[in-house]
Amino acid sequence: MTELARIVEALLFLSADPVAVEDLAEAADCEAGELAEALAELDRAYAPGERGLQLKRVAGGIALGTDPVAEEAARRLLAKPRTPPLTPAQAETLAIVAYLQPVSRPEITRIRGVSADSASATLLERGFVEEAGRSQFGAVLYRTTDLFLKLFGLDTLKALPSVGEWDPTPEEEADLRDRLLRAGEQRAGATEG
Amino acid sequence: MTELARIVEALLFLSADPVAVEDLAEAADCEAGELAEALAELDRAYAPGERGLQLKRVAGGIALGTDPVAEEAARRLLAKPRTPPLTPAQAETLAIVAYLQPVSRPEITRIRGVSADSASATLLERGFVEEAGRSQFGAVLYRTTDLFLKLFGLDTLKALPSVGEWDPTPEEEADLRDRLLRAGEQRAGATEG
Amino acid sequence: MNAASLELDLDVFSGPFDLLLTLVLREEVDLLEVQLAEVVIAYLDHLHARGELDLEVATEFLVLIAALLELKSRMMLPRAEDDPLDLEPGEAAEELLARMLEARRYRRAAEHLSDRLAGEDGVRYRSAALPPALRRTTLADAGAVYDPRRLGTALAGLLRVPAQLNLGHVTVPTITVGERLTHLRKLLLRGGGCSFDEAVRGADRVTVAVTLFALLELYKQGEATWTQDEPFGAIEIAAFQRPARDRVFA
Repeated sequence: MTELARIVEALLFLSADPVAVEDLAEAADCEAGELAEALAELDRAYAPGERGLQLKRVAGGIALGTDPVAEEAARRLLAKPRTPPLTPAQAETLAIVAYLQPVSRPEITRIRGVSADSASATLLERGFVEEAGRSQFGAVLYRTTDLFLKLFGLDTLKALPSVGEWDPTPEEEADLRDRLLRAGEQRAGATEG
Repeated sequence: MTELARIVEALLFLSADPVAVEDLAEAADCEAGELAEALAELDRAYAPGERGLQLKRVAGGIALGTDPVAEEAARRLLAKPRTPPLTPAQAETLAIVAYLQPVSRPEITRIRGVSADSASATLLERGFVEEAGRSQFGAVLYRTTDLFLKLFGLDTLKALPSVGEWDPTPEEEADLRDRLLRAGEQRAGATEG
Repeated sequence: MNAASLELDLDVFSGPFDLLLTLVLREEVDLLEVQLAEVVIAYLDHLHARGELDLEVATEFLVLIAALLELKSRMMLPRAEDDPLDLEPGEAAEELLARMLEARRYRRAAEHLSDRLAGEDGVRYRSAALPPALRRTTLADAGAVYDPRRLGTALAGLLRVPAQLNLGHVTVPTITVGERLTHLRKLLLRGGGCSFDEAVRGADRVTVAVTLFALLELYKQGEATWTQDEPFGAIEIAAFQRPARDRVFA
């Protein structure tokens, strides 16, 4: 391994958060091209199945993470689950924040139809979302954090699928419309419920 | 690299402290002999000059650490004065501590209308504020530090901008603390739902 | 079973929930007259009877009832003639549909995020603290990098009290608890008892509320007691019988 690749590997080991490519180049005192070569070298060394670690592109930077092969052993050694799964309420709240950020709690509540207070408190506590100033009405606004990107394996927010992908199909929409309006009319006409 | 060596590498990567050989074997669910082989394999992979990391036998176990070749770069990346811009939540929390100190966390929460836990943790970690004993009700009190004064270019706390200069609704008689608490409670009421 | 086919038996309507929705959206039933609390209670009864909770249906019901509540509260607010919020029945239906589609969209996005998190399961990151030498800005290295005015503006923001709601359009009633106490005592003296509905017949909302306070006051002072068989049922008020005195006057 070249000295530059060794230095970059050490920097990634020390950093708790993903490191931006520019910061790596500045710290290692090298040109962007040299750094790209060093990263390519590391990519080869960390090719899938080669090592117990992986080189991940997350949250706008580069980070070292463990290979899933070690998860079971890690759970035994550290006696704690990696990232507990989200409850449905937390996942919905997080999805709304991820796609609409910055977004206020009343707005989240409006979309969900139920209060999001406890879910947002948990998301804040777990560091998935953070405050992003206040709306013109004084409500606190929320946005997702780099930790969210990191733990969900996303490089940037742009790596999320477009929200349009979750739109109900025209058939489902027609079905809903039908149930809201026409089903009622038919009932009104018939005696059978 | 064998799967066992990969698992051991991942375990050492995750552990902040040296891990005892027995703990490694138990977590990886293997015999002492198998573990010794895996460690020998790792020793070859981490031979001096090969990598940016070193496998070290230290008191009580085995640990991964960085190679001295990366020391200077690590200092440039990680030891530079860490003074990122303050988030709105941090600025609000810091202002409350600066003007009212010593002040308790529940009081900060009442004034902001939302919890200040994450912001205060960051301010503590960066050394802007420190604990200053406990209130009569047992809540931790906070005050600003000398590092805070220096980072804000202030000689003493008396050099803080006078409240009157920023006061949107000057009210000479009322105590600053009372006014902040009152405004906070009204804000909390106004932004709910 | 979906939320739409929930059977309702309300004062102004009896039939399935989706028919009620249709009629409301076509303005054949006045939303202002529908007690949405009764709809919620009917739904809870229904859940209780079934003994199980279908989350899909429950979510749909919550979104619908929340949308109805919002529509209703908008209708109850005073508004100008050309208020853009003044919805035509067709628009109201479209808005309701849009709300349900939006809720559905984010529910699916949520599933995607949960799957994604599960898919990342097994990747752990290192969270060890930096070696001590690299940890914190030292006092010696620190320079004046922040502007103290940032603290002043943050404090000013916290001192700003949100604008008060303008309640100018609400007629301020001048009814007092004392007046309603007199009124209730008069009714009780006359017949020994009466229903709450009688006590507030023809009265506006505020008077009803103040009468309730007065009733609580009578109860506290041991002058009256009341019974109500079920939630939202009729309230019967009776003068409190003091056993000893009864015997004297009997």
